[in-house]
Amino acid sequence: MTVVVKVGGARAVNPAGAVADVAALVDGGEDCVVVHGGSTAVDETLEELGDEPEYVETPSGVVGRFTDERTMEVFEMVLPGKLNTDLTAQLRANGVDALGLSGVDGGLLTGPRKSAVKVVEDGKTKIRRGEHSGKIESVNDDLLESLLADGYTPVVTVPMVADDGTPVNADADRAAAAVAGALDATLIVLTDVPGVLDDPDDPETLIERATTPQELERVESVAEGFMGKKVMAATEALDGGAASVVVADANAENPIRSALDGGG
Amino acid sequence: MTVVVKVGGARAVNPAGAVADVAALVDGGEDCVVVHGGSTAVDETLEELGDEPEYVETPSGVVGRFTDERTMEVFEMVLPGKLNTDLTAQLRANGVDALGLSGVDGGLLTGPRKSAVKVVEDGKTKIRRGEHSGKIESVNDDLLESLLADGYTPVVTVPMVADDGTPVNADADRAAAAVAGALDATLIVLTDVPGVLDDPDDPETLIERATTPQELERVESVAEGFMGKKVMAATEALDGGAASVVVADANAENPIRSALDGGG
Amino acid sequence: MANCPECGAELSLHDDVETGEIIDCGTCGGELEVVATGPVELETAPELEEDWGE
Amino acid sequence: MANCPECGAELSLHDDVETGEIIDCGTCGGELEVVATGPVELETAPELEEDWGE
Ligand SMILES: [Zn+2]
Ligand SMILES: [Zn+2]
Repeated sequence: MTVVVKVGGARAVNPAGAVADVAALVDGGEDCVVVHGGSTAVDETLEELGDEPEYVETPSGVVGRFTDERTMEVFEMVLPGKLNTDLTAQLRANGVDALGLSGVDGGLLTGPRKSAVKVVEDGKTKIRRGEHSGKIESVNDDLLESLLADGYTPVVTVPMVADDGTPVNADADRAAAAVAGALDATLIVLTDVPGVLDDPDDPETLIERATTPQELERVESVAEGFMGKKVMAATEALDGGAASVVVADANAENPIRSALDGGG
Repeated sequence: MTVVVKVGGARAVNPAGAVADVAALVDGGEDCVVVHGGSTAVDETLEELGDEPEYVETPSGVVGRFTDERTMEVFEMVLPGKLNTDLTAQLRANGVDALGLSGVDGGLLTGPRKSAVKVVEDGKTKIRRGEHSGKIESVNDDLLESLLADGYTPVVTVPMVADDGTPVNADADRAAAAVAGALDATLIVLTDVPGVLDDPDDPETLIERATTPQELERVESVAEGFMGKKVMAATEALDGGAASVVVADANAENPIRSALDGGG
Repeated sequence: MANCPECGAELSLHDDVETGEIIDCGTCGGELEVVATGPVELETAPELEEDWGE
Repeated sequence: MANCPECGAELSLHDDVETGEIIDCGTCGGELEVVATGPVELETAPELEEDWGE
């Protein structure tokens, strides 16, 4: 069974536990693919460069990044550049034969481009053009399987490459879901939120694991905001063929191994 | 015969001709590996971030970049991040199944780290520590050969990964030389300088091609400065097993195909 | 004033209408994009999924 | 004043000697690194190739 591990880009998440766990799994003969994001680091670098990250609201109230050409450039610098290189090196230093790939490399993550978004500004609905994002519809699973067969641990990040050949922004949780679906893998989503709480104020009501779309329906009905995106990604992973999905606490001691053991 | 094409990072070099040529070669069934640098773009981004690129002089008069931790971070952002992603996408848009890799990925380019340099400052020789560079001693040719066999065109850049696990700066010309040597390939170094001139003031004295270390000796004896680095890389490529080395004008119409045809 | 490119109905527009703005046709319900102002030109708005990146 | 860690010879140093500076021993020819000043401490300098990156 292949394991796809989504590690966060969020600052609060310490990757050391995840790195050690991936090393232990790979050492035990497990095929692993690591997927990471890093949206907050993109914002930080934009600000260091004197640019302002832009977020827009869609008519249904979803807030998302507006990725113009400059933002896309910084996105490439931070995700496949700094974060992917550093995570790959960190895994290698832990004995994993890690190999970093963005969705552009070998056409790993492809799909239609979205070059315009509907946004709500001052109560008006408008069309904003010049958006660089896309929707992952296809994963080059041959590439991942062949690298896994040769003993490598792929370290995957966004951008994806759109049908028009442009590298574009795509959500890393959904990239992880697409990869897990394509490989019939178990998806472990590490986050600093320990899971989905049936009652948001009561940690005892944690819903740990969903292995069917039906179980996820209950999770979806309680998930909100940030976790809503994780749940949507989980749904897509299961729909796409993933064996199971666990959303787990990245800051636990052995986050991946506990998640695989059912700890959540 | 595999062809390794080194494309410049220098601003004056337009990659479009090289991209079209690589596409034509790959379309004709040739195995190609593209290697690129991008040092000037690193300096530009450092300056945009408010940092000053630092160059030091060694006791023998060689001027080179001092790569501290911050510079290394920006190096990763620019080379494997922005430039590699864009070049890979550009090749893909031209029908090449390109796949970007840094020297860190899969341990592609490895060797000892250099964490200190001898520099001359105010007439004194000093040791500066905190340098992040290294010397490529080994190329994971299995990885490149297996990707080539699967139909991919690897797009390789630095950093390399040092023996201590750290991503470090390495010269891209010498990376291309190491790759060409490891693959017994023909190395084509594209540059905005058309070749090595026997008499620097007379373009008619162009030395176009060297296929043996002996021929290169003559080239070495006339090459200076920037071209000296290219010649050193060429020597290393031939010593390492490359079939031949051509230094060619990047701005020619079909720079790679003319170089292969002996045009230089 | 402008006409709906879908059904031909006449639409009355606010004075502060902006290029890029989306307007619903009251007659046919079509989503229309303001592609020019002064004079106002309308086109059928592209269908865009609500999707987002990282 | 300091002694060469290689051959023991006494070296006379300039007043403006700096940490990190490389000094050649006039007696044995060894390359010495100033690792501290006030008082000056010398160590055999590491051998460093002249190599450079991108
Ligand atoms: Zn209408
Ligand atoms: Zn001595």
